[in-house]
Amino acid sequence: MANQAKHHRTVTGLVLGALMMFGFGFALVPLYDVFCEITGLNGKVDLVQAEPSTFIDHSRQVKLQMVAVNNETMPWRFRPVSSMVELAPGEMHQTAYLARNLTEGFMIAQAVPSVSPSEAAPYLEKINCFCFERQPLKGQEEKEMPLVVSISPELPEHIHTITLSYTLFDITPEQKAELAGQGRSSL
Amino acid sequence: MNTSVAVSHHHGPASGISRWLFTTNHKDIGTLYLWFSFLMFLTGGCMALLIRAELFQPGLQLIQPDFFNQMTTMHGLIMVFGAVMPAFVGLANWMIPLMVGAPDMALPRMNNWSFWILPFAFAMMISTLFMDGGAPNFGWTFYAPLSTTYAPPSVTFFIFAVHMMGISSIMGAINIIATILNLRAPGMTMMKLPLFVWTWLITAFLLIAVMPVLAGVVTMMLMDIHFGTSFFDAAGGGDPVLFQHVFWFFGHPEVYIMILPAFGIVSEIIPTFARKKLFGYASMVYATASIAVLSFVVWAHHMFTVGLPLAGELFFMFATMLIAVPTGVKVFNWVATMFRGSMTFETPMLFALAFVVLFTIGGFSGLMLAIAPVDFQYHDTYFVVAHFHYVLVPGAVFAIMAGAYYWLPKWCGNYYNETMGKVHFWCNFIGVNITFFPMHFIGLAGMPRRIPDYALQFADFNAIATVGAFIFGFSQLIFLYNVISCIRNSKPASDRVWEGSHGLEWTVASPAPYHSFSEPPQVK
Amino acid sequence: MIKTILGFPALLLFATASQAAWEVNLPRGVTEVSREIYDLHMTIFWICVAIGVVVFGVMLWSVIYHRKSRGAKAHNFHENVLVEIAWTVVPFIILIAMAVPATATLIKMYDNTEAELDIQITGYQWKWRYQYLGEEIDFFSSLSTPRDQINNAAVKGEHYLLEVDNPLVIPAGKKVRFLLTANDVIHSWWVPDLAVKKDAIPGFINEAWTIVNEPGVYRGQCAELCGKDHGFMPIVVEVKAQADFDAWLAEVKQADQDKAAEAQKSWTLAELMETGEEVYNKACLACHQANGEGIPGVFPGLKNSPIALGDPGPHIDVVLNGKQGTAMQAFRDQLTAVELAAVITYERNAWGNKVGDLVTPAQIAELKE
Amino acid sequence: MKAPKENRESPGLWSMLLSVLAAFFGVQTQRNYQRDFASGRFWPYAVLGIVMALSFVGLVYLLVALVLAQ
Repeated sequence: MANQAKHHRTVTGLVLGALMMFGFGFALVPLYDVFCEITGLNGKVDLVQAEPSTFIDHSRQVKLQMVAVNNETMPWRFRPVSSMVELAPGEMHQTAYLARNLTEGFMIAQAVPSVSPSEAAPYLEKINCFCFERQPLKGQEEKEMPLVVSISPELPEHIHTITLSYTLFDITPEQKAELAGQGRSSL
Repeated sequence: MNTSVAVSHHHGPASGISRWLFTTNHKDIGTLYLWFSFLMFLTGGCMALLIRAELFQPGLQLIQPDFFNQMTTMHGLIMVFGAVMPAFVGLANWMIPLMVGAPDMALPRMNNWSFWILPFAFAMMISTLFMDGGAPNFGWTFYAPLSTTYAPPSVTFFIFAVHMMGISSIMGAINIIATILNLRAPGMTMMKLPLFVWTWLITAFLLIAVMPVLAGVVTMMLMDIHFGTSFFDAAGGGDPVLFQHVFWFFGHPEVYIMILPAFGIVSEIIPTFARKKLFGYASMVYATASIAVLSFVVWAHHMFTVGLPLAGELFFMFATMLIAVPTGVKVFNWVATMFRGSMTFETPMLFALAFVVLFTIGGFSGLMLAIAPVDFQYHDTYFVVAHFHYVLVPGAVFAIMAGAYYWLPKWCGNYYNETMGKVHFWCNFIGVNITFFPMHFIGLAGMPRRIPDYALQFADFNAIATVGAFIFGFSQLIFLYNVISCIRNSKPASDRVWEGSHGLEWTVASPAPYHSFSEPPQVK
Repeated sequence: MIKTILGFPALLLFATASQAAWEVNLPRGVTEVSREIYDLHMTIFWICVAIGVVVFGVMLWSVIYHRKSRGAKAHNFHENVLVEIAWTVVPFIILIAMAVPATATLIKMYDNTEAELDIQITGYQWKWRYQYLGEEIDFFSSLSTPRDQINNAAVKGEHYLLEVDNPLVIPAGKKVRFLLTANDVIHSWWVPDLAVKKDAIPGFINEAWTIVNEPGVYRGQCAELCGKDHGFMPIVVEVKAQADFDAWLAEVKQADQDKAAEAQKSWTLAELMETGEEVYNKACLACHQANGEGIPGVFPGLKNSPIALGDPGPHIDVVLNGKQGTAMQAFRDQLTAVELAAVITYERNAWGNKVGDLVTPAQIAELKE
Repeated sequence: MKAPKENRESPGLWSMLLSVLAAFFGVQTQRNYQRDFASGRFWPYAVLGIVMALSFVGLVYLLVALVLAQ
């Protein structure tokens, strides 16, 4: 009767709506990344190579602090070579982070950058960064990981200090699989 | 509830268990939802009593911290998804067909299925308490990475349980929208819909819009835990704050899903007992619709301290303050309905009045929380716990109880015992306030949320809150006794039941026949 | 019915007036920001009380006078757009009036002008780590309330659950900038008196700042659920005048040098065992239990465990670097070389593990360096 | 089962916009309510509602940008 046809139309419309919202839930992920790029939300820095800028603004100096954080799974010694430097916006700065694998076994690490204040994130350009690719180290091996950064001249006036932090995560493959398998619990 | 049923010409209800397993009758399914919700309310309530018992005194007396976290998590999940939402769906299943003059819900078989998913979803969820590693212990808001990398192994069962609840809610919502839009009796135009039907129609659209997002976020968790993706794991380029954004994008409309039907119930009850039409019916309908739409743009006021940029904090502060207006003014409509009415104070009216007063107090603390700079002191303290318990316990739960007392004579054909109803109300009213009002003070004084033990300066108010919790908890047994004795043997009810009752549901007999409105009624 | 409705606003008013031991309100705090927040809080609070009194007053009036039992007849008005517009516009204006000072305070809280001192705060599962940028100071701050007080075996101290072994020390009157991050899950660093609360998120860095003029001790707690001992990782900030602060800095640096020197000293087994037991009770007892048998199936026992009895290399590696995929943390940064050597020696020679060898602090210092 | 007044042409775009705005404000007259629902078509109001919500978002964002500008 007439109702069935109407129900059919209503229900298909609503089911489609529900499926679309399910897709929208997943679409929030790329939307969030785009949103972070524009506003520098959460100090998320783009992991793509920036080309060096030409103009250097000598009218002001910006303090760039470099900080190192080990995530819980990371028994490496991880420290910036120089923890603080005064830079003119546009000037390229060459420095490095020291990493030493203190355990006996082979490990691979991934560094994740973050900038504070998050407002300054879009203006910190990484020309070369050890966070672009994974960093393997054999047991007790040590290495200097290069980092070349510059602060874009369009940095807003009221920002004087930028803190660039790197968090080191362990992504050694077999650990990742084993970790994922039994859903590690910490009581 | 074995409703004594008037003889109906063709097939009445089947007998025995198969009546309840295979029922496609909106009245039976409503009854199933209501009893299931009451069982979950008692289960979640026991967990709350365990939490309050531990917090009675400083020091660890009863349970260990990790089990305490499991209790707070399960208490939240069971109360939100097991007690409040199914209760509203139960009331909707019972009353919407009667109110719009429809013979039954649009899709009866799907209606049965959306109920029978819930007992299995909650059986699985509660069984996580007995798994090694314990039940989920990361709060009902299950923030990553505590809920992904650092979760107990039972988190996977939690994820599938949430999937099942989501599917049940979506199917329920589809059923309600199809019934309201397509099965209205002739003459029952959209303009004449009772407000309970309007609020449920809008809530159903909210459900269909946000439950899939919740399903999405738990699916992302599942992939992070088992399939090596890193949506929320910073190591692989993910971001734990992304989880909070997606969760609260679902979360804030969810809190409106839990309160709009309560607005509908109270807007049915107050006019009946004030013997006066609802004040500003059109404004109420439009305001409810606008609340639903605006509830999608304010989610990050739950995240003021996570490190949003200044522009984000300001945006969400302004948007949250602005949408407080349409929500707040509805309270004035109820007061205006009462003004110059001719009121009597039976139990449903008492619960409705307590709803208006205490929900408004919860609304005021919500307004205080909207001010971002001050929220830095309020966030994740017991002030927030007091806020959402004031809008949920005297808010949603009191409205559900008001609805139950209001329609119980229609469901089972007898009047409940009025004095026992009043005793139940006063125990609840006193218990709720003794439990949750001191939480404002200890929250302001600096006690964080979700801690099993606290510093000495919070001791006295915590003791009072625990006493209140036990009063409130055990007074529900009065309600249980009253309902059972009302079903069994008490004074038969007239068809109109209340002197001031209005609406199609009062035109059918009491108790409502198994099949009502087989021929659509004529609505003048 | 009337007594309850009347009693209610009175309770509300009484509550804020009394400042007795029954802590009922936000602390005014010791920073300009915290006082502004306190004023905002009291302003919005009084606005809500005022609206509440009006609304509940009308409702109470109606409940008393418009009763059927008093013969009130129901009037038949159910729409009056003007009244509705009025009671919508009035709250609208009140909110806008409230938004202006709130915006000013929020902008002030986000001001990132020059800070004299930067401190990196890292949240760990269930303790805080403070690193002074530019100074070689880096220490852990964990709960120092004894287990017996928590398990009600002893009388609770005055600052029960709000006391730490190494408080964070900052200079008075100077702007101090906090860089917050986390090592494992999300924590939240909150000191009510400074009105500073910011989430510490693993993989990301957040910033907060404060200027405290009055020296003193200010206590706070972790404000984001972070697992089993979320309620047991307090924060104590000691604000000292500049002179005292400099003295403290020198003293801490001196203490670090002494510790380094002490590590080179030669230690006897007895000395190591004694220190080792102390360190064991503080850091390891929670999981491996006093008898060294742990909890079967959850935490491994150390008593006659192959690692404790075997050659020291793997034993040192487990204690220093922790064990992936389990709750065993890396204690490399959390204990000094002497403490690590002592606790490992204790574990190898206690509860019947009579290995007899001792691990020297020098060995650990070289590994830990 | 539509109301007999189905065929009356639906209210103009302007009046629909006004009633959506009134909804956001939370106040509406019974008369407009009858007129809005007489048209029986639901989706123009839904679309207008979403458009108005997005413009509300834009408006508040402009306000924020203005506030931050000084």
